[in-house]
Amino acid sequence: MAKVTFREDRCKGCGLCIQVCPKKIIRENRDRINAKGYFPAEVVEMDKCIGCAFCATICPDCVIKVEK
Amino acid sequence: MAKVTFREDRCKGCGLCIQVCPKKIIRENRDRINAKGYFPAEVVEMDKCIGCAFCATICPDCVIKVEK
Amino acid sequence: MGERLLMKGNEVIAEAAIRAGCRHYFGYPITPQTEIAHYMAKKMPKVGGVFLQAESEVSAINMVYGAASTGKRVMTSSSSPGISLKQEGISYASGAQLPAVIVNIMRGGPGLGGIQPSQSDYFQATKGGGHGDYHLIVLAPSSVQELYELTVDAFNLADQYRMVAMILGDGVLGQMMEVVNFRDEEPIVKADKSWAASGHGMKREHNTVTSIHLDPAVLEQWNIALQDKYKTISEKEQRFELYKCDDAEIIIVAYGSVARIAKNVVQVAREEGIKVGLLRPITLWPFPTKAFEQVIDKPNAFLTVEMSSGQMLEDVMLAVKGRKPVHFTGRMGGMIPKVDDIMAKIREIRAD
Amino acid sequence: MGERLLMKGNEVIAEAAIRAGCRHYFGYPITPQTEIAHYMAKKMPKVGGVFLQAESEVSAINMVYGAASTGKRVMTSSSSPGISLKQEGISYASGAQLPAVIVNIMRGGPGLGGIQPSQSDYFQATKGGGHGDYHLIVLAPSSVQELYELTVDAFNLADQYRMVAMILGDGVLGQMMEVVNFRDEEPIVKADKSWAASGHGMKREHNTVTSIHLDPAVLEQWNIALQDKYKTISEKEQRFELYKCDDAEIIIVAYGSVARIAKNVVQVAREEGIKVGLLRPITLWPFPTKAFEQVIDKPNAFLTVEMSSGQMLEDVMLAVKGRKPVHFTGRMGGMIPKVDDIMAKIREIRAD
Amino acid sequence: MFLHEVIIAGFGGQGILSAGRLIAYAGMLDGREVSFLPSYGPEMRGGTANCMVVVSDEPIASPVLNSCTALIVMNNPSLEKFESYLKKDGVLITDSSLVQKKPVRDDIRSFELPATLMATDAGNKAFSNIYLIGKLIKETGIITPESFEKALYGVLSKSKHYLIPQEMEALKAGMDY
Amino acid sequence: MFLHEVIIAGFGGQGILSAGRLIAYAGMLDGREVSFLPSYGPEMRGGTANCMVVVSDEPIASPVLNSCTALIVMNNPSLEKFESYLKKDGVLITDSSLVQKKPVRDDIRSFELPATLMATDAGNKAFSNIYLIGKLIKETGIITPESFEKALYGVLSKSKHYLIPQEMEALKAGMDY
Amino acid sequence: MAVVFDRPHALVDIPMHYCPGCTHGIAHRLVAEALDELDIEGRTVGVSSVGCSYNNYFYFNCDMIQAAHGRAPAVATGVKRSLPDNIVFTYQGDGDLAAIGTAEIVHAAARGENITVIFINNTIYGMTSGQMAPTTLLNQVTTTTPYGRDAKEHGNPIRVCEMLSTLKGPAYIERASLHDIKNIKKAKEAVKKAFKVQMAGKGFSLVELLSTCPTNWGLDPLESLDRVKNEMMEYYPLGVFAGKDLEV
Amino acid sequence: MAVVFDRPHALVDIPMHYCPGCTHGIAHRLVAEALDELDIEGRTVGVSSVGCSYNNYFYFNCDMIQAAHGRAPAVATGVKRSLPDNIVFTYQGDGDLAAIGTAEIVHAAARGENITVIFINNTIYGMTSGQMAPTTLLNQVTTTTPYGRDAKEHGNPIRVCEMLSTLKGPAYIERASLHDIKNIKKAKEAVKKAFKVQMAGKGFSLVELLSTCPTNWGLDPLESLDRVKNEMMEYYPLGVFAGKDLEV
Ligand SMILES: Cc1ncc(C[n+]2csc(CCOP(=O)(O)OP(=O)(O)O)c2C)c(N)n1
Ligand SMILES: Cc1ncc(C[n+]2csc(CCOP(=O)(O)OP(=O)(O)O)c2C)c(N)n1
Ligand code: SF4
Ligand code: SF4
Ligand code: SF4
Ligand code: SF4
Repeated sequence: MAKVTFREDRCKGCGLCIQVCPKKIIRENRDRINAKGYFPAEVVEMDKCIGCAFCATICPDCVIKVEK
Repeated sequence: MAKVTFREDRCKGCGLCIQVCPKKIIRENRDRINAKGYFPAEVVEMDKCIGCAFCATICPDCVIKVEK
Repeated sequence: MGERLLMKGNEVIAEAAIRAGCRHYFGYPITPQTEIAHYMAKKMPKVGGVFLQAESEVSAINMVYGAASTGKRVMTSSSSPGISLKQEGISYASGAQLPAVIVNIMRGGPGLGGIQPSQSDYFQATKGGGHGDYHLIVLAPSSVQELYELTVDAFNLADQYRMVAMILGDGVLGQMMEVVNFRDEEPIVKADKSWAASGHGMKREHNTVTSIHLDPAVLEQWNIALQDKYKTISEKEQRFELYKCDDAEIIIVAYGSVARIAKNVVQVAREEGIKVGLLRPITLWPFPTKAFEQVIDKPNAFLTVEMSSGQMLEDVMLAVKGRKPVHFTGRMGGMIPKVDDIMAKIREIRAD
Repeated sequence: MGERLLMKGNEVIAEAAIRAGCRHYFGYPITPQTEIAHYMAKKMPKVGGVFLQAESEVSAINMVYGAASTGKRVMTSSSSPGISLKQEGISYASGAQLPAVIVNIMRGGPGLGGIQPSQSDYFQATKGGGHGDYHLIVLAPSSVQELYELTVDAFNLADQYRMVAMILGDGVLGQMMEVVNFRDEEPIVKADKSWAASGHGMKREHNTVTSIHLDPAVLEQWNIALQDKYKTISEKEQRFELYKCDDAEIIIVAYGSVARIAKNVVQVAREEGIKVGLLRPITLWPFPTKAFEQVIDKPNAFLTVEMSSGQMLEDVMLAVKGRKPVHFTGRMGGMIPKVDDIMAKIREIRAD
Repeated sequence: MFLHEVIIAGFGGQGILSAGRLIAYAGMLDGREVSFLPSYGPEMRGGTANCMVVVSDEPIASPVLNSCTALIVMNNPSLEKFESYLKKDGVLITDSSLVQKKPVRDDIRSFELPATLMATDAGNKAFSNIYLIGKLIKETGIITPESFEKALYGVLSKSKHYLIPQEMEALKAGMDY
Repeated sequence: MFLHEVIIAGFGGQGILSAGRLIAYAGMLDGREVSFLPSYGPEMRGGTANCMVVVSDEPIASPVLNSCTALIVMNNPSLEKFESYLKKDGVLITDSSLVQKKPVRDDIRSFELPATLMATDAGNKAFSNIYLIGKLIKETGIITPESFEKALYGVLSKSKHYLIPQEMEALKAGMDY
Repeated sequence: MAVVFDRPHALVDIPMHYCPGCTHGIAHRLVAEALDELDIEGRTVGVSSVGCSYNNYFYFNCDMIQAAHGRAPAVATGVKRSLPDNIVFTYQGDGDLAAIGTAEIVHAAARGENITVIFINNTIYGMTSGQMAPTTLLNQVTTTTPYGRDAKEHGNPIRVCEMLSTLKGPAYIERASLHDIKNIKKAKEAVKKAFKVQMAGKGFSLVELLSTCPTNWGLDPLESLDRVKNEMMEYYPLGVFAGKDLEV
Repeated sequence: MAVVFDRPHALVDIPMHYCPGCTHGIAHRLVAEALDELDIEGRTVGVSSVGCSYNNYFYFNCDMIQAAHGRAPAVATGVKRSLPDNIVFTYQGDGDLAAIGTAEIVHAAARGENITVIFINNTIYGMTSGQMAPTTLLNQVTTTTPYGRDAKEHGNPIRVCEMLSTLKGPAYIERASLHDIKNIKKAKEAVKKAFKVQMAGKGFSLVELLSTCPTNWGLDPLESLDRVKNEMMEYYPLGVFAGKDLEV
């Protein structure tokens, strides 16, 4: 069981986390625009998360916290 | 038969020509001080000169002309 | 009549330089004038000219020194910190009497400061930021159209007097777009360049471009020649605009983009019934003392407005010579004076 | 009393710095002030200090910036062209409010110019050769003894006001030898350095030394704070010497080594029955306007004498404010004014 | 007197500056005096950006505005910063997909338009600024749609001309909103 | 009033500056006010060099001399340049091994000394300046030989002290010439 | 549940101003992680340069100094000579370090100045809107090479690590990349090693990080990472250029 | 009798100001001989730098420009870009070129600027009275290293040829020496080749000449030549560093 937390207001929607996630469980949330004007990333199937922290490793903006 | 001509007033008495001359026919003239305040170099036995131009090659001040 | 285009101030400078026959530009990027380089990078290859991005401002000014030594029309541009780095080179070019055009699109300082418009390099430009007794011709445009015309003039003056001419603008002027009317042909001064180092072809004595004269008596003569030249220029090349000064009780002195705001103030004030005029120096060096002589009798006071702490103020005081009170208001660090603030100052002066 | 030594001006500067607690010197060689570096190179290792020859003046001033950021007393020295290269760095240090001491032993310019004494960097030093609205405290010694005392003061003033203090000398002062009396102990001001970047040891918020404030409103506030500081200094730190001004019909204004010659002139003139006095600015910035207020009533005229084309002249005119005529005589390019020439000028003024 | 002083403000990357430039260009084509002044932030993306446009019948004294007749805002901070600039009866247009804040003044004419969402829905988020210009044209008449179209042709490089019909669609949608 | 204003001039490398420095140092040891001002040429060797020394009972206004009471010259150009500086009855000392020119003035006291040749003969060309100082002391009394000797000890590094007796020999030879 | 990844303490908890997907952010985190893991935040003084990272003094929690364009190594020298027991690093872009700052970096390296340099190579000037850098690849289009960089006209790109490693001063020089997880992890080790080299008093250390500038490259963040891998790494090979066998 | 040796035409017939035995004079003659032999005096523009040779514009008979300290390569770039068909050279000391002028020489080299650089390495600052240069050897005593140059304190001497030859720009780089007849002859060939490389449009060429400074070394002229041979050549090996196989 692992958990990732996104600080949505810090996200710039760059999509890097989405691409590196081995489980492909992150996606761009097209329904919302955060205060910075970006579509933030969000996790869709948290239970599939393996806590590899790839997303956090590549996120340039320290948006993501990973727990396991 | 070779000939070297020294422009004495240009000589700074550095002694480089004296040292490189294979015939050892150049010496410092201790009797005279030129206008720049140096003891100029002079050739003592011109007839021994072989025109190798070593003196002229090393002279930093273009004092020496060589003819052959 | 020539073309009528909506262009950015910075691009107009570049275009004007090319029209003035400048085919050599050396520069290093810095906000807010990068568009000059971008424009040159695109255009120069098309007109057979050279655009070269130097490794630094120091290198850029020395490339200018080299190109100017060959007699070519050459330009560099930068903004405040970059201009500071060029001071040694500017002093060299001035010492060697080389014609060149330097553009400073000023931003807020000191140090890295900010990138918003400012006029705080006035002293540096007019008094000499480098070492030694020298001057630059300093031109201060206040519209995009004038950026164009004065840039062309700068090349002519530089050639004519064998010296560095500087266009002193600010971020507002560099970044704003206005309509510019280009002439079909530029009035280009052909100056003698027989002094240039461009290869003598075994046909003349070798030329030397230098700023060093180790014998102080010789260096003094050289300096005296420079000072004589400066005197001539000061007599012949002062430029200024007088706007509604004839009946003005208060004359605002302002240059560059601040003069634009001052024009607004003149309108607003006159609507309020206060007779305000504007004396706008176009040459900052030579400083237009003649303008002051023309208007000195009428006004009760002068008001210098700057985007700096009061630098031109000193020249205004030197020109006014104590004959009338000289006031000051200004903003710093990239802030632009507001019409209301200037109006408040005017009311304060009148209340005195 | 301390030691009494016959020393060269340049060496005295170095010795004074060390006595003032300076343990960091960064510089690049240039005539006529190389002896400062030579002295530092010898002495610093012996007092546990750092002498580092930088790769250029640009690097030197930025090393100074780094060392000053840590709160250390630090110095660099150069001569005119080298000082021009430091202008960006000086503007940065001024913007970041860093204390540091810079020595300029001026030589003839512009450009590579010559190596003989000059005062033609007056504008650069006092008006700001770099970009932005800033000032340096500029001290102008006129004897070897004063080189010593003012160098110590420069470190104190720099620390006290968190700004750059400059010793503005010339080749005569740097090269000449005179007897200097050293104090046993220096009056060292202990300034707050809690702003320094020296490692927070996890005990406080992290400190930042910077000159950039991209928000113009913030940068303006920063500039206003600088201007306020400058105002305080201008009120509190003006220094000058008045020599036989009480009864003088003509007051010579001169600084540095020229003031020495002017003292000769005062003697010679008085022997001839002409009452001449000397107003010697010791601080060039802040310019000692108070001195002028003290003496303004008596003299018929002021005579500014400089080894430049008339730079301090402008400050003298600004101080005199048109109340009395201000004359000028000077030499340039490494030439030193002669007693006779100054006397001739004085006779000319009287004849007017 | 024909005098429009417009401020457009938002984040960098939202097309703030190109909107202003297009209006100025179109104004020139309409034969008017124009000026355009961008305020340039240091950041390439995401920083604040704004510009000032004047379109007038008279020569323009200063391009720097201390007040304006119309204001377009594309983020919250810009509304806060510039609302007070609006003259009485001035026109405020906000991109309501990004601006949650409401104007505090009631002496202005205020319009909301979810421009970014409209543009995203239509397939090109980059055109959000055009919707807002459409609304501006509608409410102020500062330029004509025809001159705007010409301005697009004048400003855009050839390779982008194929997009112009889409942009004109966006303009119309903005005008009609 | 005790006031000596001395100019020493010649080529760089002839010990012009060290001569001046030694006189100033000795003057200080005699309890007088002193100043020493070198003019430094750009060249390390062979360029012109001169210095100005003042030894006085009063504080010295300026170290820069426009005239002098004594002049030592070690090459032709220096004679030409500085002869006019000499005050009436001033002392001129020339190194006649190097200076062929003669002074044009007749209101001065002129002395010639083949110092460079004397020094070369004695084995150390570098001491030529000392001979000339000897003569200066003799003719003007600017300093005492004793203080000059002390000055040598004060100025020279320890490793050079062994030369001092030779230098004092040279001084005497100069005084006695 | 244990935290396996969170922002390092040495990175101040505020948003950064970089463009979406810009790897400056990753580089910052790596430096901050090194400061955390080596427990040196309290005695570190960082020197920011002029480039997009001009204000990273807001982001790093250690004491910071903002240096003039290109002069960070000189500033760092002044700091290190004043505080020899502190840890001093510079953070510089390729315009800053390899153009205007050439003399400063070469001489800091030649002196073997005991500082650490983090060198961000994104083959472009980011902050001033995409001009050619000394590192710009041949044919790359920038605002000042609108027709592509041409060797004859603009010269070939400079390889900083290769050039500096001809000097005797540098103790450790490595080039790493930030374009994927594996390389980010390697880059992290390199950054950490550079600091350790300094802590051990071995002298000058520099880590070049191949980075992106999506904005000025005109690519999206993902394409940008691909460009690093496919275009940059060929001309800028990764590896250790000085101090291969250095153990710290 | 035929003249077998006389001063070249390109060297103005006036005395030079250098100290007795200083090899600046030899270097000047070699340059002038190259101009003569390649018959390019009339189309050459030389750039003097700041050092003892500051005023060699008096000595060279071609058109000359005096450049600011260290900036000769930038000045030469400005000249060459203005007059691409002319021949342009700089003449620079080791303080000028390798200290203050580091950025300018590196970037002129990196650009492959089609100019020729004559680089006088005498391991010291001559003109300003003997301070340490970047090329000063370890343990060498100078006025700014009174206790000898120390690697830890002052860094190791920089080898310019080695450093520049890591760049792609330089077409030809050679180090020669002026300490004896054989080497002077080799140096002459190197200087000539450098100009030929430029004439052929091949790009940047540089010849480093190991030289003496008897005055500031505190040695007599003969001892000075010995020092070049015995001390300098070990650290500064002679040879071709770029363009070994280049035929011109
Ligand atoms: C003296 C000076 N010159 C130029 C500039 C303008 N300037 C700011 S950042 C920059 C280049 C930054 O590029 P780089 O170092 O590659 O960093 P990046 O922005 O790509 O991270 C320049 C030229 C300046 N601030 N100061
Ligand atoms: C900007 C600047 N800094 C310093 C100097 C002083 N300076 C003149 S020559 C020189 C060094 C010369 O050394 P080098 O280049 O090795 O030439 P050399 O004299 O040995 O031939 C220096 C530092 C100067 N003229 N300008
Ligand atoms: S990598 Fe970070 S900034 Fe980018 S989309 Fe993912 S969470 Fe957002
Ligand atoms: S080499 Fe030349 S200068 Fe030296 S002694 Fe011989 S002739 Fe004279
Ligand atoms: S401009 Fe480039 S380097 Fe700068 S923040 Fe944006 S992506 Fe990063
Ligand atoms: S000081 Fe040195 S380099 Fe200069 S001329 Fe004399 S010997 Fe030659």
